[in-house]
Amino acid sequence: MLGKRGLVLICLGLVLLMVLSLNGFAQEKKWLLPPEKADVNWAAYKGTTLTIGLNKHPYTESLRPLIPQFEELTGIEVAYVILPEEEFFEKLLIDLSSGAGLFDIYMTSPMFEWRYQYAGWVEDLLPYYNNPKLTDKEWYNREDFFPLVLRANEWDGTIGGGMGEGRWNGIPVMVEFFVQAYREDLRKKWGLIVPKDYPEWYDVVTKADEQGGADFFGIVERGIRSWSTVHSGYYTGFNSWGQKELTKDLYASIDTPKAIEFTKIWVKALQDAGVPGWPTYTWYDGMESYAAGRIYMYNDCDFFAATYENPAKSTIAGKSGYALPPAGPDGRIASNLWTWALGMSALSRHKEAAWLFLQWATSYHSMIDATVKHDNFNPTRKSIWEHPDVANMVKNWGAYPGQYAENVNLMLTKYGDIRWTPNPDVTAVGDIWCDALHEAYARQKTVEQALKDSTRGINRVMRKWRIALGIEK
Amino acid sequence: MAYLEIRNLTKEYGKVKALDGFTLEVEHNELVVILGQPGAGKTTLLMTLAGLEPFTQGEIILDDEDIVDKPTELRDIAMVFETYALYPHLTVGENITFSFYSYRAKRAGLSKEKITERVKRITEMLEISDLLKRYPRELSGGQMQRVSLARALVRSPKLLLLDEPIAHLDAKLRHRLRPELRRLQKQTGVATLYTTTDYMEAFGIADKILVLHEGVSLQIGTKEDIWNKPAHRIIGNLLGVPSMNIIPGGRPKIMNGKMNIFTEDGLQIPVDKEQQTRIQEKSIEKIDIGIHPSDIRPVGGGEYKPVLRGEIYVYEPLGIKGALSVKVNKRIIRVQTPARYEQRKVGEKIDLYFKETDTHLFDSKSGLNILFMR
Amino acid sequence: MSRNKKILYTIAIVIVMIWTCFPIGWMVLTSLKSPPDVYAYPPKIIFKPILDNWLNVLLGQEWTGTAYITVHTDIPRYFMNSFLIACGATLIAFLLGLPAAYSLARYKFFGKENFAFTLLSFRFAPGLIVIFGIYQLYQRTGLFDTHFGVMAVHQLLLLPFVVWMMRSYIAAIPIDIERAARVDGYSWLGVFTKVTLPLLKPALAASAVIAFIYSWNEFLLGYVVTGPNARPMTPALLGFISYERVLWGQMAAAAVLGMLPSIVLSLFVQRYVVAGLSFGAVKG
Amino acid sequence: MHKNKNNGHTEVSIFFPEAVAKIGSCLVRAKRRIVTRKTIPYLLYFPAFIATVGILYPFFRSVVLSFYEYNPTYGPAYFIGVQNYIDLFQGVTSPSFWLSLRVTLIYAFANISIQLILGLGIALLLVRTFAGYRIVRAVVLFPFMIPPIIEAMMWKLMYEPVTGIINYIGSFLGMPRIGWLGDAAWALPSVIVIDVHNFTPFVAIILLAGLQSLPKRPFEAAQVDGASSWFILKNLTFPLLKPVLYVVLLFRMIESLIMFDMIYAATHGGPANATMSIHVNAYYHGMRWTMFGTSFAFLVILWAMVFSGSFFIIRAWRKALEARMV
Repeated sequence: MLGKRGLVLICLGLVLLMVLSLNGFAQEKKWLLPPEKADVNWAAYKGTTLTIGLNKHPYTESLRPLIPQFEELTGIEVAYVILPEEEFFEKLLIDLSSGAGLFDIYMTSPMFEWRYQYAGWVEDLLPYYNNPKLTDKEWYNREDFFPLVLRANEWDGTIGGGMGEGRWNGIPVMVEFFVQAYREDLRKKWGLIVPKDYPEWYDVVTKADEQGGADFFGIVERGIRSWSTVHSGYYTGFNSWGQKELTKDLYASIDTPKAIEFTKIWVKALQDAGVPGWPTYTWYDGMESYAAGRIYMYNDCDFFAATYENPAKSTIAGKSGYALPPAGPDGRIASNLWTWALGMSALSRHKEAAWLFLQWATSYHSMIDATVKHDNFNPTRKSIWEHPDVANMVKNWGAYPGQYAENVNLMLTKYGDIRWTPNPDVTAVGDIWCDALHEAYARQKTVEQALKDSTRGINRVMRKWRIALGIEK
Repeated sequence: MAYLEIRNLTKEYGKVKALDGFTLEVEHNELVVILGQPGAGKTTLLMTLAGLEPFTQGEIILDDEDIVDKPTELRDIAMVFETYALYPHLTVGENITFSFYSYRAKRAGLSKEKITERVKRITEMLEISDLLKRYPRELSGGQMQRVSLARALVRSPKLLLLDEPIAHLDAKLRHRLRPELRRLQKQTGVATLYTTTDYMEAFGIADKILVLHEGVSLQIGTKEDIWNKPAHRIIGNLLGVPSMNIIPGGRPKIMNGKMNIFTEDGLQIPVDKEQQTRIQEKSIEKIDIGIHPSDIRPVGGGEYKPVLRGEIYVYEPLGIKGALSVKVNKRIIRVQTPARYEQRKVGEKIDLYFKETDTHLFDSKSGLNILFMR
Repeated sequence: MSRNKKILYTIAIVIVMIWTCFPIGWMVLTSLKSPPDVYAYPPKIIFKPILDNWLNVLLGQEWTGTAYITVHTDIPRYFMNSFLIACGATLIAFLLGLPAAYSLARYKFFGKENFAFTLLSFRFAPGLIVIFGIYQLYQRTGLFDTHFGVMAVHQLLLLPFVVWMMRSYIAAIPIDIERAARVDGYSWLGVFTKVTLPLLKPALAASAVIAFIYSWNEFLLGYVVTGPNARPMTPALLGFISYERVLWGQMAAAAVLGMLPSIVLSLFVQRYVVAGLSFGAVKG
Repeated sequence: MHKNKNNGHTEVSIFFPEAVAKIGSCLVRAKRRIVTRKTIPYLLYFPAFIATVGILYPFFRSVVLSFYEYNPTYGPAYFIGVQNYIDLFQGVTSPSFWLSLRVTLIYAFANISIQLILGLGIALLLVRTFAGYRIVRAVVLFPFMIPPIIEAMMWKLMYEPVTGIINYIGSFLGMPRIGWLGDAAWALPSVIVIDVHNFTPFVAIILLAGLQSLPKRPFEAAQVDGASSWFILKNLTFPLLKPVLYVVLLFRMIESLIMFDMIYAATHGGPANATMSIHVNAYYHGMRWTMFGTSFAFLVILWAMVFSGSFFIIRAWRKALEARMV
């Protein structure tokens, strides 16, 4: 029998051992440690209240349960406002443009950051990152982010270029690419191929539409009057054909012969094989119809796989295949990229506290929880993507084991990027562009005419930037 | 000093004068009738006295107290409205006792029993005791009128204003209520102003009559004064059924030392001495002649020397009396007759007689009775 | 009426009733459907009704397939917000509007018709034109996302309505009744509370109900000047367009909930409402 | 006041009843001076007036900004005169002002005419009493109680091209699958149907009440004279109903022209700008593209349209009222 003293000794020894081993571990990989171990004075802004604007999104759902940890860690109170996407951006815009400054931190994305940066509404994060009093670089490990995604949120303010340099506007928390999600089971049944270019793609979806009968459709795309309709499947193809929406002089170039050729195929596919009333389809309408098993192919975000493969939400779990988008005539594959990021409002009155939150929320420690415990896809840190739990989760998504992961990997390293020309009015350009697609779809105008008309609208929006750059008087 | 004194009361709506230098004295227990055509300013006068409408200048003294600055609710004046203005959401009983529950009356502290007693007395007097539980919408016009009267009288106010209280009732009810009103007033002894357009009502009820026209008080006097010496041509119009004959545009001429008035229609009307001197004194050029139909007598057989000669135009039997229209030259002269003239035929010749002293002569220009001219 | 005419007449009424009720009925049915039934094609008219959507919306009970778990639901809170705001806005509209209406109905004064028309002309203003300024104002004064803030901004809709309606109602009350009460010893205020207000009761009920409905149904203003705290029902319904799926069933349940108060209220005072709507119109 | 015996000075203590009374009477006098017959109407109007000013401030601010190049993305606002308006009238905005004007006018015109005709029809149906007429009247009013945003969602559910009930019923009638809100040709009519469902009850109920308030005599006389029902409708009902019709017209015109939530919730102004009303267009320019100057110019024009329309309708209404009184 051990005496009391012996018991205490053993306990002490065990604790010592643990501390030592942890220390040794930390010297190698400090960023894997919980935030308490970071060299940051978390309690410095105790009593502050931060207001965070969040879009209703799986990432938000994954962040919400983690917030109490932060409050406990720092003594900062976090109030969050969660709004549906459209409302979120509108509220944010009213708030920022009226100078009211309700939000300290908000969810954002490069296309919005360009506007916010020009208007002076978003804070550059680099000074905070470089401030040793506020940041433990070793623990935070910024290099862990995929460079492509990190780069998307940086801009030096050059209209028409300058991405990946200058200011750091937002920290990416999820990333998505635009792929082909198709019904592998039906593909086999009907003997279809996985299209490698757009003419093939058109054939496949029309054939699927014919095979499927009256209540089944070959293809769905998102379609509401919004830049996002252009942004996803359409721009992905448009760029594969080697096209950009603006010239170097910031004139619209969406009506080039190649652009027209592509648009014709794309619109015709929607007309011939698409759902009726395509322009009412939001991305979730499309996702819902696909998950309900009424659609052969949906060219949209890759991470919708998380829904398709979840038997509770989908009737087609395990029946989908995921493939890279079709290539352009030159064999170019180029997907557009979307990333949600967390940014800091320039109007915030608690910027240091806000940085603490950003640092905490986008650290490895928080993000691994968000992905593993609360399904945040696709993660933006390499280390999370490599985590065994995550790898295990996505293993069976796709036509063959590892198809999904393979695609994402190719996108992140090779094919994906933000294809838009950086300019503050990019959403206006996209909204107007979308009208052309609607008009051509409705057969009100020929594709040529519709694109030409939108060109005029885009040129007017871009006029002030051309003047600002001295291109036009 | 009189109980109620109104001095030089003037009220202007923009440029229009609704009341112009109105002056009146009313004694305790006196009933003064304001007689005038619609739009004469009668209602405005009562509203002003009640403090419901502001006025431009003047003094109102009630019971030795200047009430000009007092708000309506403190004046202790009761008013019966032409429209009765009963509270539709209250029963008759509640309507009558409504005034006892105002803040002021509550402070005065009339006991419940006293109120009930008063209500009992007044409703019995007006024979509406059995209506107390009803709502105004369930009442007839006469009942509503009596309720509104009860509501005013139950308070024993300092001054009672009655704005054409029986104008909207049928003739029978009017005749019945008229003496009742006078009796009530005498019983309660409240100084009362009463407006009407009907001279009969005025004569039937008044201690004193004031004739109001376009905001100007034309004459104040007893019914005899008003009837026998109407101060203004317009008063003549208001009096009698049928109303006074007014023969316009006569020129006085002296023939054989006696003055006669020759009208445009070619009538010749004699003038008595007093009138003659007056006309000469004031050197009046044009005269309108007024004669009450009741002062004219159809004559025949030489008992009187006829003044006018004409033919029967139409005859209206009015029950105990008759109204005869006689065409003299081109003018219609109305004559009040006993019922027997029924037999006379239209077109029949007829002679008319009246005394020189019964004519009322008005200056054509100002309309004033020549006797009142200054 | 002849027999044929009678049949035609009945058919016409039936058509009107179907036209009126079908969309509402469909919404109610949808609120009782399970998600697979909502998306079923052909649409199901006969199905096994479930209360899951209602449980979810009202109590935050979600059926996971094996058991109910408690999830977060804000709908009851938004419902209460809407209720508070609609009541408060109506009250404020009457506090501000009734004196103004009385003034317009009873007095002649310089610029009266201009005042009245200016007030009415707020109704002409597209919501967006005032919203930007109001948002800024609210952020500065701290009214943003407060119940009072929404009540105040709803005056844009309610005040002109209340003033114009009540103006015609008050004008319809004979002024002599008020005068009589003055003579009976009541001060101005006494007359108003003891005579005018009781007489206006039905009119007040009708206008109040309609004002309540206006406030309850309003979307754009409430949407911009609120965050999650004071958010009314209508903007909250947009929230059902969630990320992962459009929760038609739950949205239908919430929407049915959202139109319930107005309908119940209007049933209670149906006669007043009909009289009230027409009164202002006919009397002017 | 009371005299202090010690030093002979006169002191006024505010706690003394007389002093209190004095202050009280001062207040009363002040009140008398403020609350006079002349000022009472203004004083009563004052609270509403304050609210008016509160509402007018943001409004005028927006009107002023419509003369500015005001785009917070681009920089601080600067005055550009009527350039925003010139841009609108030249149709260089995208979507163009003229397109929006057309959509707005078609929307308003279709709404008003359909709703007036339908509403009058329903009112004429319901003016008679029959078994259960009270219930029918109450139920017919239901859609008016539904918030437009819910109404839009309700119909979106039914319009759904693939699974929606309308296309399903249509399939029995041999109709092809129509995209309704997603079809550029059908979108505007589809939104109008939503509006008609939502607001026809309002029209019907007001007209019903108007019908009930009509004098009975002329109708009895006409029936005795053996006039046809069409003749009665045209020559009696319609003219007598005029003031009420104007009120309905006024409210429906205002609300149709400035309708936002229903259109936005149903179609976002699409497809192919088929439902891009002025209000929605202004929304895109302002709330999405931060071109607030242009956006406010749109809204000011819309406001002017509604204002002038209302002005004429109110004038006609007054005339009709006077005519009816005589």
